[in-house]
Amino acid sequence: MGVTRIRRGVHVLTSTAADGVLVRLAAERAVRTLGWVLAWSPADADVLVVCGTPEGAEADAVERVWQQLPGPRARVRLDDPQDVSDALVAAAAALEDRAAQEGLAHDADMVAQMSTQGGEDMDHAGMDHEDMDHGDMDHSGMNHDQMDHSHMDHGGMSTGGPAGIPLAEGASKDRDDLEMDAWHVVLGQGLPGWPAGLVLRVELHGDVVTDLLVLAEPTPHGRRDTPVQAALLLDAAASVLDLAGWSLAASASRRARDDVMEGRDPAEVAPRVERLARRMRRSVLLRWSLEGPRRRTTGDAPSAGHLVRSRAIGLLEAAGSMLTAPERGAPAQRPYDLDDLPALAVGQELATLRLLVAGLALDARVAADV
Amino acid sequence: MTGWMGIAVALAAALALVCLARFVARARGPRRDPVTVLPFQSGHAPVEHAMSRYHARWYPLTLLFLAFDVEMLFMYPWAVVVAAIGTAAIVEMFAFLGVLLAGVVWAWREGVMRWV
Amino acid sequence: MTEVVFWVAAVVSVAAGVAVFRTDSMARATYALAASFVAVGVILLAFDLDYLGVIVILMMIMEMAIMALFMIMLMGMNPALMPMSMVHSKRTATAIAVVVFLGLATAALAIPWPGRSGAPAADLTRSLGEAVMGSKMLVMLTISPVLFATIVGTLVLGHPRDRYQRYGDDLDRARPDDPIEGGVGR
Amino acid sequence: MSEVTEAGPLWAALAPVALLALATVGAAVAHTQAARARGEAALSGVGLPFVESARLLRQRRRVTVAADRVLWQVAIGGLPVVAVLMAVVVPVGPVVLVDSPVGVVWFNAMDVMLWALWWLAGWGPNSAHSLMAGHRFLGLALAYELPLMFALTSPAIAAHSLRVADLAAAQQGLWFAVWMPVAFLVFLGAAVAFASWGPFAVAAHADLAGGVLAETSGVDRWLVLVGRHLVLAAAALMAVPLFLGGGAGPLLGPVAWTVVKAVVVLAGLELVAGRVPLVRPERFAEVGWMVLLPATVLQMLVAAVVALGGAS
Repeated sequence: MGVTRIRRGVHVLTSTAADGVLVRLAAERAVRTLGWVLAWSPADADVLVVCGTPEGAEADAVERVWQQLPGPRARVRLDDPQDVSDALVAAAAALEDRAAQEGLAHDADMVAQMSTQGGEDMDHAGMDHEDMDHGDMDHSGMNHDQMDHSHMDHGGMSTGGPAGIPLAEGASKDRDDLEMDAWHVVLGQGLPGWPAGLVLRVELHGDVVTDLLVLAEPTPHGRRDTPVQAALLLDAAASVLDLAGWSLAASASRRARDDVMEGRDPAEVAPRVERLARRMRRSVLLRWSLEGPRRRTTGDAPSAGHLVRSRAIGLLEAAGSMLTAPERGAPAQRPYDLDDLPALAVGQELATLRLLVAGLALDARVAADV
Repeated sequence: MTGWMGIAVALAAALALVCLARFVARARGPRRDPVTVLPFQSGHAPVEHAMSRYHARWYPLTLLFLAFDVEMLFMYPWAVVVAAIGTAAIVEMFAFLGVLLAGVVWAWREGVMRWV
Repeated sequence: MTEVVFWVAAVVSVAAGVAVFRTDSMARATYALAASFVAVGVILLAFDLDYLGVIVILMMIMEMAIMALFMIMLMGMNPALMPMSMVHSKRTATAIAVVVFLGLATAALAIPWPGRSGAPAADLTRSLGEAVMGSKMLVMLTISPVLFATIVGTLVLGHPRDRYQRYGDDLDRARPDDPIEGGVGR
Repeated sequence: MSEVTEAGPLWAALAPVALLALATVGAAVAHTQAARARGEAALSGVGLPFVESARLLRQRRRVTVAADRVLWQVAIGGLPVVAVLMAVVVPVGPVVLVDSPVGVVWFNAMDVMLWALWWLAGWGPNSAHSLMAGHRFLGLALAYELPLMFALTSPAIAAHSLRVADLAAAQQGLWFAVWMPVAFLVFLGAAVAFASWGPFAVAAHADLAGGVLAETSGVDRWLVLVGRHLVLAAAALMAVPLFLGGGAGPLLGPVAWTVVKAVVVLAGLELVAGRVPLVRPERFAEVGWMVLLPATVLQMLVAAVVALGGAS
């Protein structure tokens, strides 16, 4: 396929639907072998790879992420891990196609005109936004009094700020008795290390989480067969390591994951995984960075940082033991669950929430363990 | 003043380089004007504008910093003369710093270096 | 050359100072003020006051970066996206400003300033250090308790969690009760 | 006092290009490390800075709704400019662009400029992720800045001067890095921090979707990334006269030695990326104030006592 002529260093953003996790693994492997890079946000991306088939609100969100790529840009949708390499090569070629890129740039300008007209035509833009958000919420099965609350926020839109987006408004008194604005961030696809299908709406005071709302829960899709499950656990461990800033260890975990998916002999991969787990256990800096300076004693309440670290090490250990002794099945234990997130993350920094979510390893969740 | 001429020239040259990069990008890129987008919220419309009364959780630390930082005014000139003046200079400056460090330790006990 | 730099920096300084009051954004107001101070620092550099000029730039950028934070946090309105007025009690302020300006300008022009007698020291930073350690020692000795008092005073007023909240009324908790753990323990 | 000559304005005009060349070496080192971690061949990352530059220079710029475009652009263009200004006081062998009697303080003032620039880069886009990242940088800056100032002061005490060339000259025989290890390490750590790089990359990290880079594309992004490598290069260059004996060394000339030492330090700074986890500001604050600050004060005491011994 003419590997020598393919551009190097293309940045790829992945967006994964519920059924697309395995395709994502294949895509990330292809990205790595092409010498390409995974992007951290749409601004960073040349190519958007949509893995699986997003539906409803998720499809709208993919569309909006796509419109946020600066261009030259290309989008591919993948259902089958087999097609990945060819599709990526085609995308790289599309980046060079001047006429097509000109059209896409024109599209982006049209979209920009529509979405920023709010200043003059506020009600209309406001309605649009509300409709779209509403769509998300219908799909989410979240609880209703909080939906009312978010309605009220949107109700404020007519008095809102520029471009029809409301201004943040005063929170009730915070834990330090000050009264500042509370604001909201939606966390979902396109973020690095984010599980497929999960959408959270976070209320923040500064960067401290004060409330958490699950807008969409992922449907379990992981697979119980051991090599794939082990790869998914390695993938989750890599996400935690990336978010914790230890990117070389994350790369090692991803390479082990890709080797497993390529069908490399598990006995060869397992020692590498175990070595990585050992390095993590021993890293004083990782412990300090995630857990703080104190050694925990048995009476302590579970702290978010401690759970994240033990979970990340647990993910690697579980992957290692699945590779060495596949017959024993998945020993992975989840020390906390999606339902525990509010209790763990409220009052902590947003970064802690990101780590907690990555540690859930939701992409590896199989239907039976819900 | 003469010595600072070099700074002015380097500043101008650096600015020129930044402009050159912009010029190259304009010449090579697909479009000259930037594309306007909504801020990235994972494909959702932003709930609010991000520019808001941001609650920085470490504001007590800024107070400690501002007070301590004034001492640097004295520190640099002192550094130049300490060897010439001798023991007295060392004793005086470290007594000065000692008082401030006592303030820092007190602040630590009050939890000023923690996020509130 | 010095004159050119002076006038350019002076104009920038005043223009940036005006900009502070003409903008609708706390961030812009703060950094306009920072730019104004940087221009003042450049003027000092033009007068061969190397240390003073550089330290003014250093301190003012630092302080403005922190001031921006408080402007954004504590002003009771959106810090950037709504029209706002950066002036208060206009009439009194104008009166004071005009009187002070006229007073200073008159003094500057009317006083028969003496000519320079003798040359400045070769290394001004060194003579500043010698002054601080010698004849102006008292200043330094007073400033250290003042700064200590500033630390204690501002934190008593501004810090929301004192040690009693952290360790309980009898200070007998083994570990402080902090919302987010720190890096050194206790 | 040591003899350095001030290079003319023509050299000052070339300074940004020279620093850019040094920064390119640094970026190549960082890219090579990342590429090898991904499993690519050794040295495959050498060309990546150019590939990445070409990519970003033909990418379209992007602005967000209701962004503060003026301050955003100040931050983006300011990063490379401040990096250059940081480096102008550093003597390269016997020549220096600006032979300022307060060069150390000037360097300090420029590193403080980065407070403003990283914060503004977060403020400008009106985007949640970048705003949080900008604030987080300031939170970290409060913890590293005072130890950095003391680390800069220690060599000045030993050299009885704030002139950078005097600092280099004062290390005949024994480098300051050897007997001021605390100051040296704090300086390197602070350099990584004010470039928002490696374990201190709080302004541009994955956990906030790239932080201040979350909304930046095209030439804007290029300037920020280049600015960051330029800052690292300027800091590495400064480390040479501050702690590593300036141009002193056998065989090669002083210019070559300065460059060699700077490249080694720069490579070290670049290679720290990804090797250790992110140090979060809420953890680091107490370390900066309760560990590094007293440690650098003691370091300064040592420097003062030794300087006094040498003078009498």
